[in-house]
Amino acid sequence: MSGAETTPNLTGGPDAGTPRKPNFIVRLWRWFMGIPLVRVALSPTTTFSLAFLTLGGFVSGVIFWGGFNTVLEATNRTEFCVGCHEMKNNVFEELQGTIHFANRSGVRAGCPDCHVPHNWTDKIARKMQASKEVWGHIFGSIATREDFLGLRRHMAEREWARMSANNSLECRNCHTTEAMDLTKQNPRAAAAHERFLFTGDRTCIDCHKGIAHRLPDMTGVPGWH
Amino acid sequence: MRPRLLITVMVAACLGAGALLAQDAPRLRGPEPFTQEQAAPPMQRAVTNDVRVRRNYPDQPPLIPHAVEGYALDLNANKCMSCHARRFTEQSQAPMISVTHYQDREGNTLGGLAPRRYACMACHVPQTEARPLVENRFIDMDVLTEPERHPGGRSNR
Amino acid sequence: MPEEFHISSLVVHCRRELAPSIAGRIGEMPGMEVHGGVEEGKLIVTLETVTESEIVERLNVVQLINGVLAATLVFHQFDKPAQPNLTAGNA
Amino acid sequence: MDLSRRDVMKAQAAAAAAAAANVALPAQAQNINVGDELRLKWDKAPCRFCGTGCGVMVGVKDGRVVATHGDMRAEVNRGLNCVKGYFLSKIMYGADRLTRPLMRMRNGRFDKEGELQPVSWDAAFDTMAAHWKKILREKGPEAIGMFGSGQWTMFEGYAASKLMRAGFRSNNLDPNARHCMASAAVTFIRTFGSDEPMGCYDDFENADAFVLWGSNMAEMHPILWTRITDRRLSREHVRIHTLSTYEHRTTDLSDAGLIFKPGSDLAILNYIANHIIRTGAVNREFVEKHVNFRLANTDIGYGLRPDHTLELRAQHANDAAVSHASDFDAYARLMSEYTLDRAHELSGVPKSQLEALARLYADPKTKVMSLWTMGFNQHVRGVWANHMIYNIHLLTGKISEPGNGPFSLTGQPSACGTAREVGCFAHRLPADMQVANPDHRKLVEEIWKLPSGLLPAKVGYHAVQQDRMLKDGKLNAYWIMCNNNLQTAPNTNNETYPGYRNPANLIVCSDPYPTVTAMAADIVLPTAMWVEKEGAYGNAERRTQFWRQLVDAPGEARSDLWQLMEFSKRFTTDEVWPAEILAASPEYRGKTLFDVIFRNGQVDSFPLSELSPAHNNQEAKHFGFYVQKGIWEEYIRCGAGHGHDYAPFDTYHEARGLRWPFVDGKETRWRYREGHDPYVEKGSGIQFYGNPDKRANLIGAPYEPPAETPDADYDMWLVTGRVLEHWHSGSMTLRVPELYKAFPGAVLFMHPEDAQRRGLHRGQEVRIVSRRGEIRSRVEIRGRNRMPRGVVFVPFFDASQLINKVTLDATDPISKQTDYKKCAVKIVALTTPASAPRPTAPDVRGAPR
Repeated sequence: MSGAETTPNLTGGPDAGTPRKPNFIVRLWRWFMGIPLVRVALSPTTTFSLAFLTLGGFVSGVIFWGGFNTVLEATNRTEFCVGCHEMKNNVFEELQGTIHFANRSGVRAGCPDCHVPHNWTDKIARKMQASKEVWGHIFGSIATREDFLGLRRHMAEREWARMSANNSLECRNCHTTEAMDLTKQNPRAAAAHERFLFTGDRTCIDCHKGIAHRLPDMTGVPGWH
Repeated sequence: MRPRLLITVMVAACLGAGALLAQDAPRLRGPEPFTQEQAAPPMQRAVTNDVRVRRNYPDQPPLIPHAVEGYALDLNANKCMSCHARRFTEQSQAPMISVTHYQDREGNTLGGLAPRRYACMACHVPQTEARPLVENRFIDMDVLTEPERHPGGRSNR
Repeated sequence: MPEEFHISSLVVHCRRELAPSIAGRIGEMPGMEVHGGVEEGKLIVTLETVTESEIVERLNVVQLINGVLAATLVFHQFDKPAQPNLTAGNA
Repeated sequence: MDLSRRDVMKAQAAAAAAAAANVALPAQAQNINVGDELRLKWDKAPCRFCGTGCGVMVGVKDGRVVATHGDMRAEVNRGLNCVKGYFLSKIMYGADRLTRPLMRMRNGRFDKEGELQPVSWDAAFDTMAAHWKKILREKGPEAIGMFGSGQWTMFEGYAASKLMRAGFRSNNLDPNARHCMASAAVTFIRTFGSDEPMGCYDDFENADAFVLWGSNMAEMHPILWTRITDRRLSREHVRIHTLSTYEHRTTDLSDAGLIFKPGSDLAILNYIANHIIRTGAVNREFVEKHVNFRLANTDIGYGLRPDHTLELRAQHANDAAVSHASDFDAYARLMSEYTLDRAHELSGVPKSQLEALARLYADPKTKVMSLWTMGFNQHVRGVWANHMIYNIHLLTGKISEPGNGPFSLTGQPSACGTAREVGCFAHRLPADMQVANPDHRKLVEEIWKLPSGLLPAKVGYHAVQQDRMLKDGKLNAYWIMCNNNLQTAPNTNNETYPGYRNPANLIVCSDPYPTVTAMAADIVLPTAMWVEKEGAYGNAERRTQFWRQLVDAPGEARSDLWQLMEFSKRFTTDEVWPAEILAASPEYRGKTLFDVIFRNGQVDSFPLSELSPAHNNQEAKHFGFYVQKGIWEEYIRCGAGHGHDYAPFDTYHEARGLRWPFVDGKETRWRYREGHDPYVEKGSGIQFYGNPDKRANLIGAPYEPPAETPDADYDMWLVTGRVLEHWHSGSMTLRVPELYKAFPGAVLFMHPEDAQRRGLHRGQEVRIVSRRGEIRSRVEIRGRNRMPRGVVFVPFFDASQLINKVTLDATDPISKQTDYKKCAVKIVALTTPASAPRPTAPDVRGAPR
């Protein structure tokens, strides 16, 4: 790794586009190695008592677990997601113009709020799926806007299916049915919620598609013309 | 400032008193004097009350009484039609697109929305809560044809 | 759902020689009236229906009458009975 | 159910259908017994707004317009209108209509520093005439000027042109169309020797691909856009490519949206030409038979004041319009500099998109229609941009046939009919004739029955120059008609307003409403509008459309035509014409300008008996003859027999518009093409007969940068323009409550990250600051326009946010049309928090977790 990569902005002219960032694994590794505790933990040992090792094992277990969770949390932030140009130039660019990005009360939904389940097992499962996205990033499956548009329907369908299956869990982390006050909704929305949401007939994503990103070709999607 | 007030009063006098709200005058006529800096009026909230607005005449396209922010209207999707298309009106309880919208340029009746009518918001626009800057004295034809039903005569204010 | 009524009008282009008989047939259909244009072969027809879809159905029926070249919808308005004056469009 | 309400609706329904089918409903045939009081009187008229020229049906009851709808029989729109068109019924009824002349008075007499007060027409005209005469005496005709309009009826433009050129002997007459399509008009003449498109709207139903160059048709030409979307959505193979400096409703419905850096369209155009040459797609036969190659002078400056650094530095600022004969090879060499890499580098458009676009033009089997409006025309290299698109169509021979051709859209209802055809520009006479050409002047003098040598040869001041000359005190008597130039001219605080308030100048403004311009004028004349007068408009496809006077104007409001004619009565030839001309033609002595211009045995040759008995005609009844018909029949002699033939007057009152040249009872849809255009000789296939050699001039030019580019101090591009709901300066549409409430104020469209980097929020008040001035506006990061980083858009309709205080008065040096699309600004918060740290990079964080 040359030093030039840490100061990419000096060389990039105004037209050079976003400077190329080191890829995801390298960044993750650098960050991990930068944590002092990790450096200590990886330094060579001398002899210790069994009790110390047991205790040490426990402590290192805690440290490992903490470290794992820290990594998990670090990758679970919008800043991390938009570190990749695919995300920044496509889905994030579109998110910026929507109510989930800026609104009356200043509560913002970032990428993981909608796309990463909050409970642990589902989260781990989603993270494992995400390794495919990392693969795609490394091999440049979405190098251009056209590539992205070509895959949009496929990717959108996957998210719709996931949210249909979990009864729009990520929506409901903020928008719970129980907390809805129909008198605060406009009559049309109130009627629809009463008729379709409260009865369990539909789930959020069935009607609220394309609220944070633009839609793919909707030909054949139920409820679309 | 004296001249400013005077102009306002005189203009109001010669244009018909009460026609224009004095504080809104710059929004139609520019600042007085022209070079003076003007504050930008606040952006207005959308009307979202879902109440149908009476048309000024039969051929006027109905106004949109709900929010349309972020509605897709592109080659991929037409969000308006997911409520106003005939087959979705039962569940949405939204008005169906008028039958004129089924006819193409040649006058043939089609099975669905005519492609020339695809860009809904070229004709149908949402409204904000902005208060009109000046009264409009257009008279509804009903007032002319059935004056006895409209006490107050022609001053349709 | 409160009952609505729809009023629409059509121009029915037809073969001139058949115009009188077509006008007769249209006039017999419920809610339809011919107001003129028999001489020109362009019948001016008004149509009263309860729903919008009926308009399309009727239009299709008219288009299938022998001698009709085209039936073009010109005007369409609907209202609800005993409707109070809603918010006036003009301020 | 209210029975009578139902009957009323039924009567309306039947009347609407009868009007559409042109069938008279005999009273006895009406089954509905509604009585006369329910019946509306329907007449046709063209829409008052843009250059599309949609037909509308206007319903009148008791002298009031009570309804309008799209005219089913109008070819242009077949029953559709845009939202502005649907609300035409209300544009005349704003409560602040001007109904009496106003004049600045103090102590009972005219005083430029006084307040506007109601006066009589006589008082207003007397004051004007006294000043006009004084200026003519002291400074001569070159100190008299008039700023007209592409919204004038053709009759009004013709009357104004005659009064200015023949009456006052000044060519200082320019229309606001100078700001709108001068670049297109000039380039049509330079290339084809004849103004206006070769094709027509029928191309929409025949093209395989549409390329929109800097045009947001979905908002600015919505009805033509319906014809494009109709074609795109009903034919699988049709494609739309839209080039723009930001994303908008049109790019939403396009297959490809090419977002380029402002000004770099020139490089893209030349790249396409290069691609065509390099891939052997040049139509050799066509080029050899029909095309001359020329190269333009380069480094031509930016139309600023001559002492501006940029003008002093430019090599060819003084001979910008000159081009030199050349050949294909030299042109190809110039184009070869525009490689894919270079076009990509200059424009920022992905190479894949550029290549796809170039292939579209190069493919001989794809019929391409190119469309543009202000993106090309309001451009410091607008003439070049227009040339470059013609070059592409000429290289491939894709021109003058159904579905194939370059098509210049227009912004005003009669930019073509009035400003261009009738000839209201400082350099033009009717029917493409030029004031600088002695033969043309001679022909016009003969048709106008004027003494020989009367018409002035010197080209007058163009729009931007008029403002500069008013400020400099060289133009002192100035009449503004049918436009709102103080809101719409560039750099108004420094270059327009000072001239209006210059104590040496008298500024007169004719308008239906108290606009920004009217309120800064010295005399304001109340004006009849749209169907309050009989009129004629010419739209973008050469279609001329007439309408009748359907209602009377309120109070003392009078049409521009009446005002021009009535004013001409106050001058005699002895007062305004040179003694030597009168000595040579003594029969003109002692006559008024009204006598020699309007009561000349031609304009006054149709009696009142020829008026439609069912309609009023205020001008005819006042002057005692059918003014409009007289003007028309005199005017059409100017173009007859050389490619500008019109039909007789009465024909237009029957037809839904006709496209010129109108020869042997037939309109022309595709000019220059054998079989379509009667002027093309048999066996020649194509003849560009506007030029003497019947060939088109392909004029090559390079890329040159805009006049002003963002830098460290002013770091954003400012683009200005319109929105769907408002038309131009909003003087009509802001007075329609529904349109006003749909888009009540201008906003600053910007990219969310640009906003965040400056600590700005949606709805926050900001200053938009340029080197010329600043205004306050509010931030919009959502909505219909999606800006790229570094570019902001502000519409110009809002009189409370006069964005033209900020714009730059740079023009195309050849066409003199202003560039409203490119200048540098900075955006700062109105209130800056004292110590809040400003993030250097946008904050992308989600909710705290």
